Amino acid sequence: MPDWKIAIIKVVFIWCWTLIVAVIMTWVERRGAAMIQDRLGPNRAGPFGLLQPLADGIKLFTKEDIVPARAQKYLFTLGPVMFALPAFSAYAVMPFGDKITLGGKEIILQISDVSIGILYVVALGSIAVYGMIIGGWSSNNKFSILGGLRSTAQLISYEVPWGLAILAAVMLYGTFSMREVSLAQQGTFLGFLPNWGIFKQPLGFILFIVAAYCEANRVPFDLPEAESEIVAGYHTAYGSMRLGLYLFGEYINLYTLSAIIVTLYFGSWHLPYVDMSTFLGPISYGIATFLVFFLKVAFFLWLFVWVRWTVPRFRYDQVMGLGWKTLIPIGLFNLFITALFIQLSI
Amino acid sequence: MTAESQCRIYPEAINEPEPSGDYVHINIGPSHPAMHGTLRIITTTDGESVINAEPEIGYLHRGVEKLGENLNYTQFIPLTDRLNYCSAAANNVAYEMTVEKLMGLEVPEKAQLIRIILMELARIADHQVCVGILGVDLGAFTPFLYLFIQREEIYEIFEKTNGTRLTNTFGRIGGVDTDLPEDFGPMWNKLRDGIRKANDETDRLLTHNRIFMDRAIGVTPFSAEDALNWGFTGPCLRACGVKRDLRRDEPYYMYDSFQFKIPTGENGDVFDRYMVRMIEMEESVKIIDQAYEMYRQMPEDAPLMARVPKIIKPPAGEVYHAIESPNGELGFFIKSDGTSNPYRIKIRPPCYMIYQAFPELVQGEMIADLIACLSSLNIIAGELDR
Amino acid sequence: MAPLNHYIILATIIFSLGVIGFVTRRNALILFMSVELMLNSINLMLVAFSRFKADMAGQVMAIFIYAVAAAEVAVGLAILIAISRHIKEIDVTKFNLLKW
Amino acid sequence: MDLIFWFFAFMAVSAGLLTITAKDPLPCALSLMSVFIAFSGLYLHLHAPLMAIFQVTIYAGAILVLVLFVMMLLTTPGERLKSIQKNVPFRIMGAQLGLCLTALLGFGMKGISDLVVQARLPDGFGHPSSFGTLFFKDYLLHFEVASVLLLVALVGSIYLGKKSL
Amino acid sequence: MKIQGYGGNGWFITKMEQLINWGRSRSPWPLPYGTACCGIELMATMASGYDIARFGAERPSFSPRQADVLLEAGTITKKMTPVLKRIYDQMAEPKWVIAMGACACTGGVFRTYSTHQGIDSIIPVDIYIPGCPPRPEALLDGLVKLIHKIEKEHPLRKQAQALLQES
Amino acid sequence: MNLERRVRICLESNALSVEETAGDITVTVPAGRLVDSLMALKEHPDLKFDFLSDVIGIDNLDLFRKKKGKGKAAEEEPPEKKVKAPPPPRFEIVYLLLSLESSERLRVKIQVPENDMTVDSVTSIWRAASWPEREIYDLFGINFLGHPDLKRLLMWDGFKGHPLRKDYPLEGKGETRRLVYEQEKIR
Repeated sequence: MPDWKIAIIKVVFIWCWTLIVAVIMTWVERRGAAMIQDRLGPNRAGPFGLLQPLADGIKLFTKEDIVPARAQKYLFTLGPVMFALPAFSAYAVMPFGDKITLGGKEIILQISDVSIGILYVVALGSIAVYGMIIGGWSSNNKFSILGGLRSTAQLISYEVPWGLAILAAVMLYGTFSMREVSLAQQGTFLGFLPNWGIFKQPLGFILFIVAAYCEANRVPFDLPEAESEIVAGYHTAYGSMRLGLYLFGEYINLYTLSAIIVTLYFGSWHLPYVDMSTFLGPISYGIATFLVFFLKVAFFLWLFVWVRWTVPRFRYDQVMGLGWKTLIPIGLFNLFITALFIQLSI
Repeated sequence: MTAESQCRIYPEAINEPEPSGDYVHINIGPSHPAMHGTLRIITTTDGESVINAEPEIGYLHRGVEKLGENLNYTQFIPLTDRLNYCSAAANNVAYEMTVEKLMGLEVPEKAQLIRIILMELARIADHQVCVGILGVDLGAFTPFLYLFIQREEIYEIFEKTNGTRLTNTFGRIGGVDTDLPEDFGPMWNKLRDGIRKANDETDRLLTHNRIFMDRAIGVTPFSAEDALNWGFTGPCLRACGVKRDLRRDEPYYMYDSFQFKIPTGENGDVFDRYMVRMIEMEESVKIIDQAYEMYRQMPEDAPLMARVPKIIKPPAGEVYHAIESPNGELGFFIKSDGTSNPYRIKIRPPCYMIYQAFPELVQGEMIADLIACLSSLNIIAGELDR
Repeated sequence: MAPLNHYIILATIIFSLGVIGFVTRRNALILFMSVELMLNSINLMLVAFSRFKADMAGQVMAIFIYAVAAAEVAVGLAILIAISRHIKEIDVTKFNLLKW
Repeated sequence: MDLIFWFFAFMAVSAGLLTITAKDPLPCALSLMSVFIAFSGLYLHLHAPLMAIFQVTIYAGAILVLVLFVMMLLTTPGERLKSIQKNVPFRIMGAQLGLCLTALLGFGMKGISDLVVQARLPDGFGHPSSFGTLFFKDYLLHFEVASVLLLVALVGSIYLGKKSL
Repeated sequence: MKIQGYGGNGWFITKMEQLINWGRSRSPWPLPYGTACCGIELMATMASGYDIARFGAERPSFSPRQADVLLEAGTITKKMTPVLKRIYDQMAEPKWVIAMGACACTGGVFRTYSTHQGIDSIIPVDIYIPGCPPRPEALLDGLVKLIHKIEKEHPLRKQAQALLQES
Repeated sequence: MNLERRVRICLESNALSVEETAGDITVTVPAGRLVDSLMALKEHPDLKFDFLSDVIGIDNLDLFRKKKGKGKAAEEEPPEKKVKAPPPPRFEIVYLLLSLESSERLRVKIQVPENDMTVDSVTSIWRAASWPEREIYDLFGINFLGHPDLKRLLMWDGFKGHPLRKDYPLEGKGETRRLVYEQEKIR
């Protein structure tokens, strides 16, 4: 099989998988919320309400597509697309398993292993904010504008601690490549801990996960769409499938962020203390690594849901204060400690 | 009529005010998640901070007072349910007490105890809604649902007592028409544990939550002098540090024989209002315990109604009576001209006075605080607009 | 691979577009964007030179230009906000407080 | 024919034209973003992936977002800015200036391009590690000066942004 | 323009309609417009005990553009009527209205100068739920009735007829 | 000393009449002396009525009608006296006062004739009077002099009439609102 065919198979597979996970996430979110709140949750569409996302999709697709009279038409269309597109593209550099050997050919379970993988994800994350800004601006609605403003300020501010956390991790691993980062987390640390990023970068992990919640606009940082304050924030004027793209993009974002967390801090596809490649065949090894990776991601996806239905929301200035006054100093401190650690161990 | 000649009829009603100068006007409500359907606040903002917030009320003005002049005294009781619909029983009792005061009726003790028990249950239910909504407006949806589970149990007791869940047209002038249900004891025991558990969960989810504390402590504080000047009553006044509770200061029924504390706050901020409500729920539980103990010692066949004429015709005159409703001083002013219909009924809703201080409360705060402040004040549109 | 000349012409065109925008527009924000266009064309040239000379120094210079651009935007926008607080306008022809 | 180059070049020029002609500042900013993205594509083509990423992260992700933020702060959606100069001669003058400048610069650059020799790329060209080596060895002083510049800009903008100047 | 199906009375369109109706009836996102006492019962219905989410009506959309069902719960006064009308007009097709409570249906006990006597004189109402306020069971019943009503609609046929009339 | 005497001492000649119904005391003061009297009641060391519970408007139109119609006393009055007597003031405004120290309540009443419907606002003493006065302006049509923001409160701006007056029907009279949009001009 030529390389390009393998590449296309990988792209199609990951594309479909991401879509499926995002669809299932909407179900998990609603059933999970119901579970936390002593309710049942949607259970009329299909078994256990599993087809609920499908019903939502059909409904959104067949709903009347309204562009508000005073909205800027083209930008109004561009907004949700700009929001969903970067979320999809970030998957190009995400590993989802180790490499397998098939017919004498080594196949990396990753679409492309570029030398600047992590930076690529960061860059796409910084593009995604445009979807919210454009959506908020073009709907010509004051609540939308407020939502757009909030998202701008919030995302710019939290990119700094996010970047600092990533920087410390990159210093530790000495590479930007997602695959090399994953490979570096094999084995044990200090003899008894798994050699995962979280044990070497606990502070960085906390920074990263806080910033990730902010990047994903999830509670407690869901200010751009704070329901009780600014109705639905930047997507107040959106209905039908445009809204669908926003909601869908959010879940894909969650998946992406969870995958980065797992790659950087939770040992990617490695199981602690066990080297799966020693006793598994090539194909079963590939599947096993994929499953391990996905299970870890699933935990973080569930964490997103869990937190969403537990804590209240921050205020705008508190978010800013937390970002600039707490997280950035911690990030710098973490960077310093990491540098010291690396310097001493060499 | 052609489309062009049709005039615009509601520029004043919903069109957003145009921006002027530096500031942006944001029209919050009446259809807004935090405005409970019927409130409207026209805010002038500079970025996120509120320069001015002017409440516009009357979106639920149903003309209850005018309607009351055309109904007779008994017929008005169901309308009082629909004032503060979160705690209908307290409204019923307040109205009935006013008419009884006008007629000089003495309500039998057992009826008094039943009224106290149901009124305190209504207080708990009201505070549960208020605390829950505060959580929802701050972004925490779950405590609201936990509290509502217990509210359903309270509904159950109401339902067993007089057949309705929410708007329990409860009591008659001169007493109550139905006794407590026979299995009130076990139901109450279960409910008491449930309320304590729900409050515990809320405590853990909100009171000790760092984010909630940041959002609530020091937000929209109000001094005691200002609060008295603006006519604050109830939990909002107590949160400002004034220890005033009509149950203790102008005791009615047997409230002076019960042991209960009156919680007060210090700064009158959102957190104090929240905490006062949380503690009051506990105190209400204690009051119900004591009242039920007294109720059990009453003879089975003790009278529930005083001697009341078939057609209620109070003597001519004016009377005002107020009780401590969950929201504060709920008073009814009745002017009677000696006929079977009241000549004029004026309701003194507690949140009416509180809400008019709203611009002063939120000036200079942020939009998010405005929402938190509004839900902590517990504005019920039904009694606000009447 | 396109020859170096193509890159240079492209960069020149973009630079000129930036100049035209800077000269003809009145909205201060668009002026900023025009400046960004110019800076970017320089960057493109630097990277192209670095590629064709096989010397990384060009890219390093481009990074320094990023720093300059970031500083310029931060200070410039702050000045713009400060001015527009006074005269409520972001039209550069209205910035005439220093005229006598 | 180098399709990639022509594609991105066309995109950059057309978006650049839109940037300086669009009426509203928001379409302006968005077309400027497409210029940035086109440039980042060109950088990738020029074996400078790190530059491409920086282009997107810094220019599109930070600088332009800042501009948009200020735009939202200063203009309300209701009001449209009169941005194109009404004065036609002024615009013609601007266009002439631009054309002359293009020609002048083009000729100047033609001379420079002859000096640059196309060489074989060394190992690790454009790789982050070679970048870092260069940065922290040869250009350390420049780097520090740039960071001081950024710090000054930070302090200055905070000071300027204060309400009471 | 003529629309033909595979055998039967427009087989293809019928199946498509069934699918669309299935989707629409399984996710009727409500716009909870609770103005008075019925609003509290609406909350009770959304809470754990009754759980309106089972029918997919979980995501309350306070923006009219995103909602399918206008759950009008409570009294509508004459001051409020323009607001209600505008909200209805802002909702995207297909849209349904549930009038919850006596006040929304007929004005209820409040036959006074300021109360609007029934919202059906302003906006079309699909389901009336009597009661003052109706019990949550009644609201759930109304919702189920609405779902059955949605399932019997002919969304494509309506469009086709409109197209035929145009051409 | 009981409340009635203390109030009489405090208000002196301003107290036109003091009534008691069901244990509550109502004191009537002349409309022109309202602010002074309320100030005196608030400041007086024996009374300290420092809390305003509510302000209530009453329309007595029906009361006179009934007296005229069926009251025997009205019929027996000599006709010439009936003509000469000025019409009794149609409106009453009642201020509910409360003393926080002693928890005593007092009602202060003023009478407002139909031909001169202007009353001094008490918002300078208690801010709490702000909305109740607006409401009385809205529902009865009584003007308050010195109120900072006197406009309709419960009814909408274009509403005609004052619903709580007794000659206003319970339902009817020009309050229907037309619900059509203006043909909006977009750009």
